[in-house]
Formats: sequence, C-alpha cells, structure tokens
Amino acid sequence: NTPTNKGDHITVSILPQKYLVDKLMGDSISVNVLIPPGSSPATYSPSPLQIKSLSSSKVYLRIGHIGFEQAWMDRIIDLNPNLKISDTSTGIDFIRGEDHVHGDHVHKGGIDPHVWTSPKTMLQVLENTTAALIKSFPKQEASIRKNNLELKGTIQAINEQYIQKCDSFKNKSFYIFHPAYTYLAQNYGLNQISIEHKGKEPSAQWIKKLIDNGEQLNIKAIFIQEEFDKRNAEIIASELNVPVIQVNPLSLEWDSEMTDLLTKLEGALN
Amino acid sequence: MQDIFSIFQYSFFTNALIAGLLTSILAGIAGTYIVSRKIVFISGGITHASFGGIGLAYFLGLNPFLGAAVFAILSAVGIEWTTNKANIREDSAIAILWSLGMAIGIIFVFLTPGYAPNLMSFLFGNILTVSTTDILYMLVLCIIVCICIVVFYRPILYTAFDAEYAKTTHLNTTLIKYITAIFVALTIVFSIRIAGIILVLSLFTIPQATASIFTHDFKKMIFLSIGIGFIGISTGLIGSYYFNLPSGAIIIFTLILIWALIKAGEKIRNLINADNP
Amino acid sequence: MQDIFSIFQYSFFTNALIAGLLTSILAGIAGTYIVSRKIVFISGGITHASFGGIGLAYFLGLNPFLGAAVFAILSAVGIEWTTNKANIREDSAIAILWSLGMAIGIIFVFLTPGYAPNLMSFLFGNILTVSTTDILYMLVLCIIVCICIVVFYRPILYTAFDAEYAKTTHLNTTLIKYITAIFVALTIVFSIRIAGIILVLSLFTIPQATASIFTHDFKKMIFLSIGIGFIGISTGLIGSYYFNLPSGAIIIFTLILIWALIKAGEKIRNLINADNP
Amino acid sequence: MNSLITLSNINAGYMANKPVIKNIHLDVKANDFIGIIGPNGGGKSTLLKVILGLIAPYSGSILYKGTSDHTNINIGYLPQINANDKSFPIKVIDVVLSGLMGSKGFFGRYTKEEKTEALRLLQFVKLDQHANNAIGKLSGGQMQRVYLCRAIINNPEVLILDEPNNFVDKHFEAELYELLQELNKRMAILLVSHDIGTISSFIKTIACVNEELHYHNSNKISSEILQTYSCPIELISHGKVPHRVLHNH
Amino acid sequence: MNSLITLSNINAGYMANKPVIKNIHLDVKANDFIGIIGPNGGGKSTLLKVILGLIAPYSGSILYKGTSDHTNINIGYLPQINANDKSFPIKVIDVVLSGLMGSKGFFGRYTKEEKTEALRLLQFVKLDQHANNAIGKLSGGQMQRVYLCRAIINNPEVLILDEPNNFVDKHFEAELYELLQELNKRMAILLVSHDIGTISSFIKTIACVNEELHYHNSNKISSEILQTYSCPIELISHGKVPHRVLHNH
Ligand SMILES: Nc1ncnc2c1ncn2[C@@H]1O[C@H](COP(=O)(O)OP(=O)(O)OP(=O)(O)O)[C@@H](O)[C@H]1O
Ligand SMILES: Nc1ncnc2c1ncn2[C@@H]1O[C@H](COP(=O)(O)OP(=O)(O)OP(=O)(O)O)[C@@H](O)[C@H]1O
Ligand SMILES: [Mg+2]
Ligand SMILES: [Mg+2]
Ligand SMILES: [Zn+2]
Repeated sequence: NTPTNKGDHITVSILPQKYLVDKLMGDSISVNVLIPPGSSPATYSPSPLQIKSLSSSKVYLRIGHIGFEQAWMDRIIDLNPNLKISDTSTGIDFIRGEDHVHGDHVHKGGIDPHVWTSPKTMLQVLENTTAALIKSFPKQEASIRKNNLELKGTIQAINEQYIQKCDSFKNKSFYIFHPAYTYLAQNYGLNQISIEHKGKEPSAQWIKKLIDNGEQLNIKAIFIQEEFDKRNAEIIASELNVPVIQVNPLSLEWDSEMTDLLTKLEGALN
Repeated sequence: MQDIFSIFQYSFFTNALIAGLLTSILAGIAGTYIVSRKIVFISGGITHASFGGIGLAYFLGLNPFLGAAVFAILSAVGIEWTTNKANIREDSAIAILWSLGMAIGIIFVFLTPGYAPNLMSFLFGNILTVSTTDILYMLVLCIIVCICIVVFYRPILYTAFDAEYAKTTHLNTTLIKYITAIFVALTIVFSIRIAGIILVLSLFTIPQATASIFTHDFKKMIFLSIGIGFIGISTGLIGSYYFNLPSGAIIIFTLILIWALIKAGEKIRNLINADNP
Repeated sequence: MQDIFSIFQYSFFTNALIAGLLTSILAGIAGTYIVSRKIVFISGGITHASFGGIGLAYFLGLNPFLGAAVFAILSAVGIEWTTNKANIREDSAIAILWSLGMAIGIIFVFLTPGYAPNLMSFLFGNILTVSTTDILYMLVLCIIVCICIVVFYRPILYTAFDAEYAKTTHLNTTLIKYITAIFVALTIVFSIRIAGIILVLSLFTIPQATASIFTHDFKKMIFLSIGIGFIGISTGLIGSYYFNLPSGAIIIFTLILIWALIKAGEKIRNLINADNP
Repeated sequence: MNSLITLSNINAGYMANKPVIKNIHLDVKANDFIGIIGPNGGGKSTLLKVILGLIAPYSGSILYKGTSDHTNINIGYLPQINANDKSFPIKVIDVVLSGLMGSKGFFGRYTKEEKTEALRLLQFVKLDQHANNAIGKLSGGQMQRVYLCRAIINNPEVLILDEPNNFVDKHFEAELYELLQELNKRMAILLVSHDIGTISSFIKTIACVNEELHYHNSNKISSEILQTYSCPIELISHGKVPHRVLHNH
Repeated sequence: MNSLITLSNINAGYMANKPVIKNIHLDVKANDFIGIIGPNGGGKSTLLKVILGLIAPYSGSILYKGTSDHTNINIGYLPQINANDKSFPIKVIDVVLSGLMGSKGFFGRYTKEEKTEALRLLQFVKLDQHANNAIGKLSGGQMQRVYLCRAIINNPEVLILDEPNNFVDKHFEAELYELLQELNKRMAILLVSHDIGTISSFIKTIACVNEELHYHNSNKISSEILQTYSCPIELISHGKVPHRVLHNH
C-alpha cells in the first residue's frame, strides 16, 4: 500500500535507505522506495502511482549517483518544482572513474555510486539522512537523534569486524560481475576486480585477460548480484574452476547482508 | 473513484495526457502512411537506427535526443535513397540500416566510459516523465505535419499508392518520398519519448489495424486512427494508474484490447448477417 | 599475430565460433525464406513477442529460454492463423503480436518479485557466453531444419512463392505455413542467444541481401547466405577480439561491410561493362 | 460418362450478405470444353475460385468425382491476375515445375524426365532461353506463357484457364488454341475469355456468368434472349455452339 | 505540324550490357494514332516506359516538344501490369482523380467539376456504383477500366495505352475503341495491342517493335518482309495502314 496524502511519507531511491529511515523514524513515517524489490534498476521505469507518491512526498532522499537517479532526476525536478530533494551522499570522498578527453573538453570520470555497501561510507550516509530527516521532521528531532546513536553503534560494530577480518585475508583480490563494492574494497584494503569492463559487458579480450589473471591472482570465487546476468561470470568461473557466489547489496536487511558478505569473503579469500 | 480524479491534479499526469493526444495525432497520420505503403517495418528500422544517434551523442556528450533525430532522418532518407538509386529491395535497406544503427549505438555506448543510465529510458520510454519542453516541441511538429498533410494530401496519397504512375503525371515523387520519410522519422523520434524504441511501433500500427476494420479510405483511416489512438492512450494511462502497472505496457494493452473487441464485434455482426441475408 | 591465435585455446571463444557456424546455417535457411516471402518484419515480430515469454517465465520461475520459445512459436503460429482465418493483414498481425509480446513481458517483469537478471542479455545477446548445452540444442535444431528443408524443399518454396496456386495443386499449404512458421520461430529464439532481440534480425537479412546480388535462385541463395553469414560472424568475432570491441556489434558491422563491398564491386563492374558493351 | 466436377446451387462471394454468384449449377464431364463468358465483374473468376476450392461457397455443394474431397481430381489452373511478388528469387523452370506438386505430395522430388518435360514446354512457348532466369525479369506475355506451362505440365484432368489470351501475342494465341484442342483430347477444359469470336470455333459448350443471373432453357436460346441479359454475344454464332447456362431460378 | 515527342537513336534495357531496344527512332505528332505491335518480349512496354521517363535510356535523346524537359507535355498512361498493392486503402474515385495530379502540382485541390468529371467517366465505364469502394475489391476487367479513366481524365496531349483490351469484355472493348477514335481528335494516341485485326481498322500508323530490330523503308514494306522479321502481321491489311518502323540501321 503506497501512501498518497501529502506530508505523511517520504521517498527514497533504494532499499538500504529504507533500512536507515526505518531505524531512525520507527513506524512514524511510511517510506516510498522508488526501486522496490522486484524491479531491476536496469529496466526500471516508474508507474504513475509511484510518481504521484514521489510528488507528494515530504522529502526525497536520493542515494546520490545511481543510474536511475541520473536518468530521471532532471525530469523529476522539472515535473515537481516544489519537491524537496536531499542528497545523502554528500561529504563522502567519492571514487571516480578515469577522466577522459574529447577533443577540446574533458569529462569528469563518473562517480561510483555504491556508497551504501561499505560500513565506513554508510556512516556518512547515516549522518546525511539523519540531518535531512531532522530538517523535515523537526518535532521528532529527539527521537531521531537517539535512534541515530543506536544505529551508528550497529554500523560501527560491523565496521570493526571488517577492519579486523580483512586485514588477515591471505588473498586480497576477488572477482565480481558488477563493481558494487568499490568503497568497501578501498576502505578495507581489498582488490575488487569487476567482470564488467568500464560498465560494459566484457569483451572477448577482457574475458581472456580475466581468465589469465585469475590464475595468477589465485581467485577462489566470483561474486555476482541477483540483478545481473550470471553467464559471463559462469564462463570465467568454469574456466578457473571456482564457485559463483551470490551477494545482494540492495537488500533491505542491510546489517545481516553485510555480515553475510563478510563470511562469504572470508571463505573466498582465506 | 475520487482517487482516480485526484491524479489529474498532478502536472506529470496532465502532461502525459497532452503528450498522448499529440502523439496520437502524429502517429495517426504517419502510421496510416506507413501501414498503407506496407512499410510498417520502416518504423522499426528508423527507431532502431536512431539508437545509433543516441550512442554517438553519448560519446560526444551531446543531447541524445538530437542524435536520435539526426540518425532517424538520415536512416529514413537513406532507406528511400538506397531503394531508389541503388536498386536494393526496400526491406533489405531497412534491415541493413536497422542493424547498422543499433551496432553503431552499441559500439559508441561501449566506447563511452561509465554506465549509460538513460539508455533504458530510450529503449522503453516513459510517458510519465514528459516535460513541458517536450510537449512544446511535439506541438510544433504536430502543427507542421498537420499543415503538410492537409496541403499535400493528394500528392502524398498518390505517390504512396502508385509511385510509378504518379511520376508519369510529372509529380516529383522523389521529393515527396524524401519529405514524407523525414516527417515519419521525426514523428517516430518524438514518439520514442512516449513509448520507447521497442514499443513505438505499436502506436503506429494498432490504431490503423483497428481503423481498417471500418474503412478503406486513406483520409478516414487517419481520423479514425487518431481517435482510436487517443482513446487507447488516455484509457491506458488512467488504467495504469488505477492498477499501478507500467504505463507504456498498459497503453499497448488497451490499444490491443480495443482492436480485439472491435474485431470480435465485426465477426459477430458477420455471423448474424450471414444468418439473415 | 600470435596473440590472435592464442584466443582459440579458450573454450568460450571456440564455443562462440561453433555457435556462429550453427547460427549461420539456421539463419541462412530461415532468413532466405523470410526475405523471399517479404516478411522480414516477421522476424522482428517473433523476436519481440518472445520477450513476453521471457517475462512470463521469470514470473513463474521457469527457464526464460523455454518461455521465449513457447511465445515465439505461439506468435509465429498466431501470425499465420490471423492472416489465414481472421482476414487481417499480415503486417498488422505481426505488429499486434510484437507489441502484445513486449507489453506482456514488461508487465510480468514488473510483477515478478526479485530481479530479472538476464533481461539485458536477451535484448542485446552475447555470443561469448554460449554454453556447450546451448550448442547441443542448436545442433539438434540445425539437423532437423536441414533435413526438413532438404525433404520439403519444393513444397516450401512453392507455398512461399504462390500459396494460392500451390493450394490448387492439393498441397496442404496451411500445414506447410504453420510448420515453417514454427521452425522460423525456433531458429529466431536460438539466435537470440547470439545476437539479442534487437540485433537478431541482421543475421536473417544481411547475408541474404548480399547473396541476392549474385543469384535469384532460392537454393543458391540459401547456400550463399550460409557462407556469407559464417564468414561475417567468424571474421567479426576475431575482429572484435583484436580491436577489443563488443562482438555482437562488430559481427553486424562485418556483415554490413561485406555487403557494402560486394555491392560496390557490382556497381563498378556495371560501370565498366557499360563503357565496353 | 461420369461427371468430374459437379456444382449444385452454389452461392458465393466476398461479403457474407452480398453473394457475387447465385444458385450456380454446373457439371464438368471428361472431354468437355466449356467457354465461360460474361461481362466484367460478372463473377467468372469468382466461379473458378470456388471450383478450385480457393473460396468457400456460402451454400450449395461441390462434388469432385462424386465426393466432396477436392484432392480427388487433378486440376491445372491459370489465374487471371498474378499478384506474385516479382522479386521472389525463383527460376522460370521452377515455376513451371511447381505445377507438378499435386502428384508429388510432400516428399516429391523431380525426375530427369520431368525436368526435360518442363524444358520442352518452355521451348514450346519460346522461353527455353529464359529457363534459368528469375521470373520477375519477364515481360507480361512471357510471364503469361510460363503460367500456362505451369498449368498444363501435370497433365491435369481438368484445365481451368482464366483469360489465357491476355498479354500474349497473336502468333502465340493461335498456337495456344491449337494446343488446347490437342489437350482437350485427354482433359476437360474450362476457359474464360472475352474473345468469343475466336474461341467459339473450337469450344464445345458456352456458359454465361452474368452479374444478374437468369435461366434460359438450352433449347429456348436465341440471340435476343441472350442480349436481353447482356451476354456479350455479338460475335457468337449460336447455332454452332450449344449454350449452357449456369443459373437456375 | 510540330512533333510532340521525338526519340532518336534510343538504346534502353534493364542490364547495362544487354539493351532490350536498340537504335529506336520515333516521332509522335499531334493527332497521331500509332498502333504498336510486336511479339511478347519484343520491348514494347520498355519503349513506352522510356517515353514516359520511367526508364532512363543508355544512349540517344528524347525531346518533348523540342526540349528535353518531360514535364513539357501532358501524358496519360495505362500500364500493362498493375502491380499496385490491392489492399491499399484508396477509393476507386481517388484512383481516377490521381490522373489529374500533373496539372495540379503540389498544392492542387480538386474542384467540384473535376469530381463530377471523374464520376462521369466512371459512369461511362459502368463503375459509378463502385466509385467509393476500395480499389482492391474490383474484378480484373473493372480495374482495367478504372486505370483507363485515370489515364484520360486529364485530357492529355499524348495518350499511351499498354494493351488496354486485356481483361475487358467485348462490349466494353468496342466502346473503348469508339472512345479512342473520339479522343484522337484532340490527342495523339500510342496503343500497344496484339489484336491487330481489330485495331488496324482505326489506327493511322503501325509500328513494329521486335526483339531483333530491322529497318524497312516505308515504301518497300511488303507482308513478306515483315513476316521475315516476325512481325505478327497475319491480320494486317498492309495496304490500308501506313507502316512505320522504329529502327534505323
Ligand atoms: N524488370 C525487368 N528486368 C529485366 N529484364 C526485363 C524486365 N522487364 C522486361 N525485361 C525483358 O525485356 C524484354 C522486353 O520486355 P517488354 O516488357 O518490353 O516486352 P513487351 O514487348 O512489352 O512484351 P509483352 O507483349 O509480353 O508485354 C523481355 O525479354 C523481358 O524478358
Ligand atoms: N477480393 C474481392 N473483394 C470484394 N469483392 C470482390 C473481390 N474480387 C471481386 N469482387 C467483386 O465480385 C464481383 C465479381 O468479380 P469477378 O472477379 O468474379 O468478375 P469476373 O467475371 O472475373 O470479371 P472480369 O471479366 O473483369 O475478370 C465484382 O463485382 C467484383 O467487384
Ligand atoms: Mg475475372
Ligand atoms: Mg509489354
Ligand atoms: Zn551498481
């Protein structure tokens, strides 16, 4: 059931954000998730009811730079000039792709959007979300601050675990289809190698290189996400004779998903 | 019920309705031309070829819409040119440009580093995010197309029906074919915003298939297609809101449903007539 | 140079080459039939309609490939049926099934809880991820299709050329049309793995367009198309490896390039001939 | 002598409530040579299509050698309008051979003799040099000749020709009529033509299909009656040709 | 009297190295009534298409009233084969009106008189009841009549008819020839036909187009010479018809 009346709900982009808002606000507000479970961010296109819910939201918390937001944001602003929009990734030290030069002008490398998959950056997202919620719901400031402390504790605990475990891994490199753990890898000293090449399906050369390097790097597992095509990963996995392990960075249960991931990393890298 | 009306207060929805009206006018005219000339396939070719323009525009950092328009026009003109001059069958020409456009698009998207988030919106389109600027552009095109079809109705009709004969009456059939091709291309590009590359074809053919149940006259077919198209789009839009399903798909469903109902009605009428001759 | 040969040691690449060979045989046969009957558009219709099956299969948790096959066959049979019985123009029937399939697909993908991961690979295909099982299936289909075309060559040819006359010779043209439609559908579905819904059309038309420069004989056209198709696919594959570009797009490019070169050669020969009559 | 094809009380047309031909009775026997005449739009081609099973009649019955199975009888057919795609990749000789399909069935392959026969027929219509050309590259008259070869190659029991003299030149027309008389010795022929002057010299019976169908008793036929019902009789010598009328009311 | 159309030394065909018609010379003057005969595949239709500008000749020149601009002259045309799509959504009367396009230009709209004229012509060919039907629903002869109306509605200076007598019934054929004689008073007519017997009574000159083109001096023409070059002359009375030959070598 999607809320309709103005002011009694807010909109977020992805499920891990709903995790944060739920923890911070309890049941006092309903949350409209633009990419609900069941829609692939790749083919997602909003229905009228969703756009209506978005239009009547108290505030829209965007995660920052995911493809869906980039594709639709201009139009969403154009159609809802009064909608309050808050970017929850501000203040994060972004990882960018390489810059590239076209004739006379330079394109800034794309910002990697996956800030929610690393406990460390997630702490910043939490702070941004808290600030935005307090601004929109000043009456509930006290409870939000209290919940914030509790949630921060949870995230920090996970952060500690990651710091400890990752340090002890024998191998540091892992393959993943879509590079959803760029921040995680940077924060905890791992080496994420994506099968997708610069955001595109791998070419024959790239597949060959991954197979060749896989042996050198002693790759023990290949991670894939539910929402991406397994086949490329399977081809490489069968050539390297290693298992394919499924991860779900868009899970609503952010905390348990992060703990699971650590166990999976342990199995693959130790 | 009240809930259904409340949606009309949102500008994204009224924008969508206006865009639907304009699209049904454009698609009604261009679609009737396409269906009559039996080149439905051409609209598929042009839409897919326009993907090449989208890819190139990404790569150069330009407006993808502009790229799509340029490629669509080029491919439409290219199809006419190859069939007139190069002695190539029209359907082969279309298939080649179709493939070439898509291949160019894919390669340029590949060459552009990073993800191409708008790509999906071009493939599937979304009538709900039509901006007021979009509508303005469509309105201008719509007016131009309407004026053209009114002024050049007969040259266009006769060239479509029997180009060889039309040529013997000193009609510049080549010019006419090129101009109509360009307008068809533009119409298609504007409709891509609404229905996406993959579904745009439906808007150009299903209302016409429905209209052809009633009439075999070009002019009447245009008017009927426009009407049927608009009924389908607006009902589909409201339906998609009511059932909370993707608008594009529901619009297509509604158009197909209208066609099926009318076709069934015709069958039943024929059966009754056969019994009481 | 040595580097180019090293790629042949990888089974994903040899698999791709084998799949390319099988696809060119399948597409050579089915494509010649499609192009000759001027229903290139049908392959577009079937591919897009099969998307509905993919969506439904996701929704029901079945193998999407199976869903695609079922929908492709249903739509191919549906197209024949509607044109034979329901007095609907073939191109309208195709357009309707095309749209219906896509709309169903989109809605089911929307309704499916969880993600639809292979969707993009169905749209764009990837010859590099063809598995040995895929190849086995293709081989079986290929053998069946080859046997059928050898045994039923003439009934199929004559029905395609002049179905009305063929009917007067007591040929069961309806049955033949249905069976060929089913095989075309299956061929298309298997080719989707290679080239994706959007590009599959190219494999079915460009080799034929090239072959028709040399011959106007159905049988020769099949053989030539197979040859040209395989040269295009294998050269494209190796080229895409060498230049590190997406295979699908490069294969299409190569096919178009072959066509363009031969077409140009023909033009030049004609010019020379015209000078020395 | 048994009837090859028997039509009784046939009503047929293109729209359920507007039959184009009404209450048709027709009986084709072996060695019949029936000339079908009638004004444009009279329903001649429609009648032939009904006989061939291409159009299902609204009412009435068609029997082929006494049964309703149309595969019982081998028919050769030359259509009036060939709407085939001119760019279809098929050779002239293959078009001729396609006339053999009926006796071949699904698995049929062609023998050398059959190919020789096809070439012989093409030679007869002076197109042997074009045998391996694409069908779309022929002139109007040449195409008509090819379709004639296709109609007769199978040695059918009934030969149905819808205006075979269209497009062809006088030389060939004369040869055609000679050929038909020859063929008539072993098959029944139904021939639609507007050139009654010429055909009346060798057809055995004449049948009128008119937009308005009226019944004349064969013994009552006079040129006045026929004229009243707008049969194009100005060139027929009625004495010579027995007149068969297809309508019964 | 000035020439309307002058062809000199025309070579044309479908493949660069195989001309179908060679070294053609032809001069069409006002009030000419030229019957074009020749065997099937002789190149008659090709010649007409060259005159109409539908096929560009390989060599030679075509002058329209002395200039090379083909819009200089108003031509009515009835093609031999109409490959139009039968399911095109166009009304019969619109097909007839499309003959007027030449004098209308891009912006042309139709006056009431023109529509009345189109209806009058349709009435003449007995199709006024079909005026608002789709073209695809007509019989072969009916369609031929419609295309004839389209060819003459614009009152052209030159009327080019490629086998107009195909498909049509005898009644109408007679009317057609009467009409043509009437029209000939105000326009030149080029008529392809195999029915030389009939047309020779009213055409003014006869032209042979043969696969092999041979030149005969007009005064030297005898039936023997023509027969040698396979002109289908068995029905022509050569004394009556001045014989014009299109080849010069
Ligand atoms: N589209 C074409 N492509 C190639 N060759 C053609 C084409 N059309 C006609 N021809 C060839 O050109 C020659 C002349 O054809 P044309 O149609 O001019 O003959 P015609 O005199 O009109 O014959 P008919 O009396 O049968 O109509 C024929 O040999 C024919 O095979
Ligand atoms: N496909 C069709 N759809 C609807 N009506 C048709 C169709 N074909 C023919 N008719 C109509 O049926 C009637 C009879 O047509 P038919 O072709 O049988 O005439 P015909 O006697 O063969 O004439 P012709 O001498 O001109 O060939 C005509 O009035 C025609 O308009
Ligand atoms: Mg007829
Ligand atoms: Mg001709
Ligand atoms: Zn991601």
